[in-house]
Amino acid sequence: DGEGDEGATGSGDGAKVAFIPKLTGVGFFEGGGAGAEAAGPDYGLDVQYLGSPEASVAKQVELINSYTQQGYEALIVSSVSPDGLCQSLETAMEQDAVVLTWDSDTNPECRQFYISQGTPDQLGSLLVEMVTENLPADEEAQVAFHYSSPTVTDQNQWAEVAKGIIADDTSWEIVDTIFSENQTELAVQQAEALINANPDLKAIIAPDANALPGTAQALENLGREDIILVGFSTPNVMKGYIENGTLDRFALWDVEQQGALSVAVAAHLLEGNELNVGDTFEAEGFGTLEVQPNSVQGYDYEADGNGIIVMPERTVFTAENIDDFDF
Amino acid sequence: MRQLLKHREAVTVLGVVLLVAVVAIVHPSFVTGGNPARIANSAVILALLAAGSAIVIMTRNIDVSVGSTLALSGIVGALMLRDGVPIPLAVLTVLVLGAVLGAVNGLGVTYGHVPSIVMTLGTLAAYRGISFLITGGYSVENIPSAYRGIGTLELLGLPVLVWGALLVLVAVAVLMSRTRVGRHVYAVGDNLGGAHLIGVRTNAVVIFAFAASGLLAAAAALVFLAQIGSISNQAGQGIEMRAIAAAVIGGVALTGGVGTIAGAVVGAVFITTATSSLSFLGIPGFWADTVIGAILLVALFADARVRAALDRRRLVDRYRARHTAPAPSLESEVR
Amino acid sequence: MLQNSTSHHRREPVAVVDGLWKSYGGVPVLKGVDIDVQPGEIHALVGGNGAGKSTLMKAITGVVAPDSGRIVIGGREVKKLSPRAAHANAVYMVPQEPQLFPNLSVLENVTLSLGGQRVGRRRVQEVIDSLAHPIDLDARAGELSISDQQLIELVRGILREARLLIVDEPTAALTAREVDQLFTQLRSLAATGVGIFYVSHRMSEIFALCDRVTVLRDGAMVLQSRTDEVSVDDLVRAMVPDTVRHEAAPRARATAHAGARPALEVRGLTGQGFLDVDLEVFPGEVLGIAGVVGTGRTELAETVYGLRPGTGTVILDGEEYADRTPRHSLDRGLSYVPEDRHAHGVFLLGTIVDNCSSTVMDRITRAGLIRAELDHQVTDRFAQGLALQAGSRSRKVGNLSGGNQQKVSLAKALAPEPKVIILDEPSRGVDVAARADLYRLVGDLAEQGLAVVLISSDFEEIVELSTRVLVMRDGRVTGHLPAEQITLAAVRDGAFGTIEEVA
Amino acid sequence: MNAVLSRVRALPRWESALVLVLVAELAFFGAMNPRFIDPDRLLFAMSDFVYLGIVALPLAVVMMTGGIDISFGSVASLAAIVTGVTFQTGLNIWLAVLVGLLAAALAGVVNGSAILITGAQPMVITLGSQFLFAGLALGASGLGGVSSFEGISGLPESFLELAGGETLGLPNMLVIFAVLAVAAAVLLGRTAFGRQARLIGANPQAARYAGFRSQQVLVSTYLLTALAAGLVGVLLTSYVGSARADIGAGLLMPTLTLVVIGGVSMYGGEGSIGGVVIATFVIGFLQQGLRFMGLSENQVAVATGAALVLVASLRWWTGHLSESWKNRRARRIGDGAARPATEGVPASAP
Ligand SMILES: Nc1ncnc2c1ncn2[C@@H]1O[C@H](COP(=O)(O)OP(=O)(O)OP(=O)(O)O)[C@@H](O)[C@H]1O
Ligand SMILES: Nc1ncnc2c1ncn2[C@@H]1O[C@H](COP(=O)(O)OP(=O)(O)OP(=O)(O)O)[C@@H](O)[C@H]1O
Ligand SMILES: [Mg+2]
Ligand SMILES: [Mg+2]
Repeated sequence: DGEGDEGATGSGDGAKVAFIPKLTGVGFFEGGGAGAEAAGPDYGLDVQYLGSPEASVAKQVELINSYTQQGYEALIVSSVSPDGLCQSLETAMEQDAVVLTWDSDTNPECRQFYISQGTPDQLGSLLVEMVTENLPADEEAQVAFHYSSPTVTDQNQWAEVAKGIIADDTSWEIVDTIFSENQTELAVQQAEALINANPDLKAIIAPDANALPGTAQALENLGREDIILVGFSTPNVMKGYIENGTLDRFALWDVEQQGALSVAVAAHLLEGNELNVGDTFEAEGFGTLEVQPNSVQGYDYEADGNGIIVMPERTVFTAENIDDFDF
Repeated sequence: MRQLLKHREAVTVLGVVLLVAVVAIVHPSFVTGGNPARIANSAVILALLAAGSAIVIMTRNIDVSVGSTLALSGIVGALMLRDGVPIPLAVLTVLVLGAVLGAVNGLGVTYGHVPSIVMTLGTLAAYRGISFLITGGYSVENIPSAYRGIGTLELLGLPVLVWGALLVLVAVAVLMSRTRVGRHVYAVGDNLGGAHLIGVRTNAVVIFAFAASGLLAAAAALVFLAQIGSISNQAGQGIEMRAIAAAVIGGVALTGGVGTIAGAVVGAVFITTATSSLSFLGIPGFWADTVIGAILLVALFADARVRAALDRRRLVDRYRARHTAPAPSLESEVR
Repeated sequence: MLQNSTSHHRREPVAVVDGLWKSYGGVPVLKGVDIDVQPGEIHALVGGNGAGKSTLMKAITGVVAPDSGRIVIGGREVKKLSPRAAHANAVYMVPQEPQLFPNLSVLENVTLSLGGQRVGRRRVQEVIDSLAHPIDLDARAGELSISDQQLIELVRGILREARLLIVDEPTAALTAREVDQLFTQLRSLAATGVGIFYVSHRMSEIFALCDRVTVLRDGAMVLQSRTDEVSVDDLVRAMVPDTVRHEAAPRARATAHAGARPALEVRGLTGQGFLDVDLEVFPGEVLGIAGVVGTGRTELAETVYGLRPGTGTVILDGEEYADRTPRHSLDRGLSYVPEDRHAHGVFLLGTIVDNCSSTVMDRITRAGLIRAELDHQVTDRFAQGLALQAGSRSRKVGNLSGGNQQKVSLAKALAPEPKVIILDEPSRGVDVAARADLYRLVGDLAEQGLAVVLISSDFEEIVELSTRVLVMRDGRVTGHLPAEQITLAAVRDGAFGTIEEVA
Repeated sequence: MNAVLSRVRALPRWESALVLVLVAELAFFGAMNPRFIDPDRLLFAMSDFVYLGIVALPLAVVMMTGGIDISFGSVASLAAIVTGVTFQTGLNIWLAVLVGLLAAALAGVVNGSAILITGAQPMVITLGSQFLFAGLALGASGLGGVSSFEGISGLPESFLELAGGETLGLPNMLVIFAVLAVAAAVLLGRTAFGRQARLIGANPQAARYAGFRSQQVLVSTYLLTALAAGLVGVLLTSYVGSARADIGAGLLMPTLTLVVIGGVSMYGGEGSIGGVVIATFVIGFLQQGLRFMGLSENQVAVATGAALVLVASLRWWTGHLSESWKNRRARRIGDGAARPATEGVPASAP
């Protein structure tokens, strides 16, 4: 009798929605999950935040397959790989599940919509902009990157954009890129080694929720207030470092909102509505949003019912505004 | 025997020295300024864990749960500190909790008759799961600066944490090499049946070893909190393998009964030094794994050569001592 | 004070075992055994391999938990006996297989867990010297030869102030001199009121040392008596009622092949622990190599077999054999039965079949797959020949009694049908009947043209089996006895060096 | 048929216990959620975990020799990325797979010979090579001109069928596992190689005395493990449709768990392929079932951990209890029969 209620994917009363992070146990994803779960009841959906503590493709595939088999009606995934999930997501779509991505996209043909926190161009240039607040672009200076791993998609995309801008528009030199594999103590230790090995280092760009606080801690441990540190992380983690002046600014988007928005889109689709590029729709708390073509993310793929919804804004946190956030 | 053991650690020490020398040639600031102290500081967590792993390995068991023990006890400590529990009380609680978590492993291995690898694989998952349930997945921030300040205090050019850890490690080393319980740990690992037969409380010894490992993991968690200032569920993930590797590189045999705490600590220093050297060698992070792997393999290879040479020397000496007439060319080893 | 306590003990047995039952996997190994030992008494326990002697002794020391029965020690019934509790009750067992800590030093091995006793280096050295040749107290125990390990085990037992001392086949690896010294020690212990259980397969020892003897057969007590009231024959008949006792020494049969080409010839071989050894063995011959423990016989054998490096010439069946490895040796018809069966001889975790066919893997496979029939054939051939304990071929060797493990080790070496076999202390721990079987087997094999090198510290065995004897001392061949000169006295004198250069 | 029956009866205790656990959990989860037990679902859900079993098979043999290999995850990654990069240079995909497997084989030889040459403990050697191969996998992706985070996609449909398709109505992944399981069982149980591998684990010294070609056997076991890992890398590439340098990253602990629960001793000498095969399904279905009950991954991890420990403990305790029950019965029967009379000379008890 499992078949019966699958066809009834309609009004979404209590329909089960899986909101899947790359990995659990990281403030950023937990925040997204909390936002998504909180938004569920607003749309009469049973939203569950479900994920594995380890970020691996095989694991995510296994989870997605399992949720599809269990009859979840919508899957909202932050993908660890652009194409690794495609087969399972396609299977889910064949069974009429709504398939969205958030935070980290898959190839566009493997999902319906991507709820984006910003395009790589936006985020990559935001990283560089934050550095230029303290370091003039035409000053000769050494900068370095620090994030989780050479194999994660989004961070590498942002870093590539940022590196491109640095090469083209500034006189800075990129001396090193280090990785800390989501391990806090490694983030501190590697950052310390980086700083000691490059005594003239002027700035570190850390677009990773683990690398940024780790690097801040390293700066604090070594007493190096002269090094500019920017990146992406959640405000609660960084509050202390902003307060004691280890860094002046970092950025993020409101990840709880991103979770909520993803659920709003899922609800909209589960109600049977269609969305296409150029369509606009109302989402509570977000105003009117427009579906943008995949090309904003650099893809060629175009199809009906397929596109990208970009969150309207990203936040730069400074000492002034950080107390307004709690996630 | 003593001599040989000394040799064995000397080999690892030699490895560290060589590594440092090579890196220093490429980039002299590796050995100047605050960098050696920084490396020592970075090695503390791994050294404490390696010492704990070593004790367990010496009993011919294995503990792959130290990373999770670190996370769970650290999270509990962080929550207590954040909520204003006095530092000494919080520290004590963390240490006791660590010992208890370790003892649970020991109980499972002895009275539950669960092979240690299974038991600790189980608690590896379970302890991390519990930390997750406690924190709901968020990392614990806002550890009072009174505690975090410990991480930056220095004494005679070295962080106090390094001194503290050294003190603890020396105490453990003395415990293992000079006391009865230490001897019993070796005996149990060397020949469990034999130890039982001569009246050693083998179960108690094994539980003690696991509890010690848990206690040291909790100590590592305390260092973690002071150095890092926050803790998440991911803390210490995967570090258990590095801790075991450190112990083994330092001469602790997985087959039990052999090795020293000092060796394990030097092994930890070796691994930390290798990891730290990458930035100085100008190796891009992209190649980090390759280089670390290569360094490890080269070190093991060299170690094996030195050890084989020492063994051969010893054998020759032994037979030479038995016969006044010199034994001609027995250096070649038959496989 | 001492007087008082001994007289008190005299009334009170040191230990009483009452109706002891123990089974393994539902198969009874001890069937209601009653046994006791009095203060100052040396009580011998004999029986065939697998009769349950070691199990009984292990039950008394709490190593195995009996299924039922009472154990009373020093007048008090002990329940929940563990080795630790046994120690508290001043009971100590020297186990059949040495249970040393291979990575600890000899000294640590002896002094570890002596309870409250403080024993200094000096005292340990003294006891060792009184029992045997000097042993380096700082050597790793794992590096000692099996006989030295056995000695260290005995030292442990002697140093413990036990009121009940159990020694389980202590002399299996010892030579006459150590045995004599051990007896002196045991007697003086008994004189202070210690009760001793003495397990052995050597009949002569039982009559020389013990006051009382108990015979176990298949887990049941079949005879108990004062030693001066029974004869060797009585004991053997009780142990193995229907064995044909072997008659004449096989030596008489085999000298016919002399004059043929030697099956094994060693010229100027020098290696670890031995110097410039020459020897040759002809098909059909049993060449005994006698000597005291530690004269390098094992090293010599291992060098010839290809386990250790050495310089000099080895000629097998007329062809020089230079690239010596165990594999090549087996391929070329040279087998070796190592002296330390647990460490080198058998795979304790493997089954009997696994063990027996482990040296003939190529012969039991067809098209890459093991053929079960061939596999079993190999085992069955020797299981019968050696009266290997009945029961399933797929029993784990680790669960067999010590003597039966030794037979497995032998079977394993015989399986490749070698032309030359080197037996290193082959009858260690083997019971009377099996020893007879073994001797008959050696004789038969020699008769069929096998060349046998027999290394043994049991001079009687050497005398009984050998057609020729080499005597080694301190790594050199110091004597050579042709068949007609082989006597116990000659071998003993040669080995101990009481006479310089026997002919 | 009779032969089969006797085989079943001959199943060692541990394997039988695992089978019982498997049946029990299928029944339990099926009762909780009928969707779980749907045969079609059950069949195709196996693809999500049987690949772990594929590496677990030879890994079990390695562990039976007393060794261990913790580098296989990296080897899987290496094989996957080498396959992908080779394919990108324009080679036929199957040739590329061959090249990938060759790289894996090479990695296995490196492991095996490093262990032999250094005489160091396999755990540290393979820890070192785990880093090395993972790094080389990254490097290979860089050399192939792909950013390692993107992976290599656009693989031909025929290749995607390898892991995603079906044969005779069975998912290919399962078919491959079944074939390899049988091969591994034959290898371990019926060949000289397998027997030697197990006996080397039981007593390496005795193996030397018995003239085993221990070195060849040992190197082969690491080679086989690496090959299987390479195959898994290729299969996962096919399954997820993209060749990635980190595809094997999460393999280590789950696979080790299978081997250990399958009854293989960490110290060598003991274990069976059957146990590993059954354990693959026991753990795989256990985790799926828990997920079906709505547990989060963390709860699944805690429950799996607890189950691991419980099952292993029960293994000993049931054995112990059944042994003592048998022994007590033997005692009762024995008591009924007359005790053999003590012969001749009277016992001299006071
Ligand atoms: N752990 C065990 N599991 C199963 N059977 C065992 C075990 N230990 C001993 N046995 C069996 O118990 C019986 C008695 O063994 P035991 O070692 O007591 O014999 P023994 O009289 O000492 O023989 P030996 O003279 O050869 O040493 C043997 O049949 C042996 O196979
Ligand atoms: N691998 C080794 N390393 C160091 N010392 C060893 C080694 N093997 C043997 N020895 C030493 O050699 C000594 C002689 O032992 P071994 O039993 O081999 O001599 P043996 O002459 O063969 O004795 P037996 O005459 O009883 O056969 C031992 O006491 C041991 O200390
Ligand atoms: Mg015995
Ligand atoms: Mg010898």
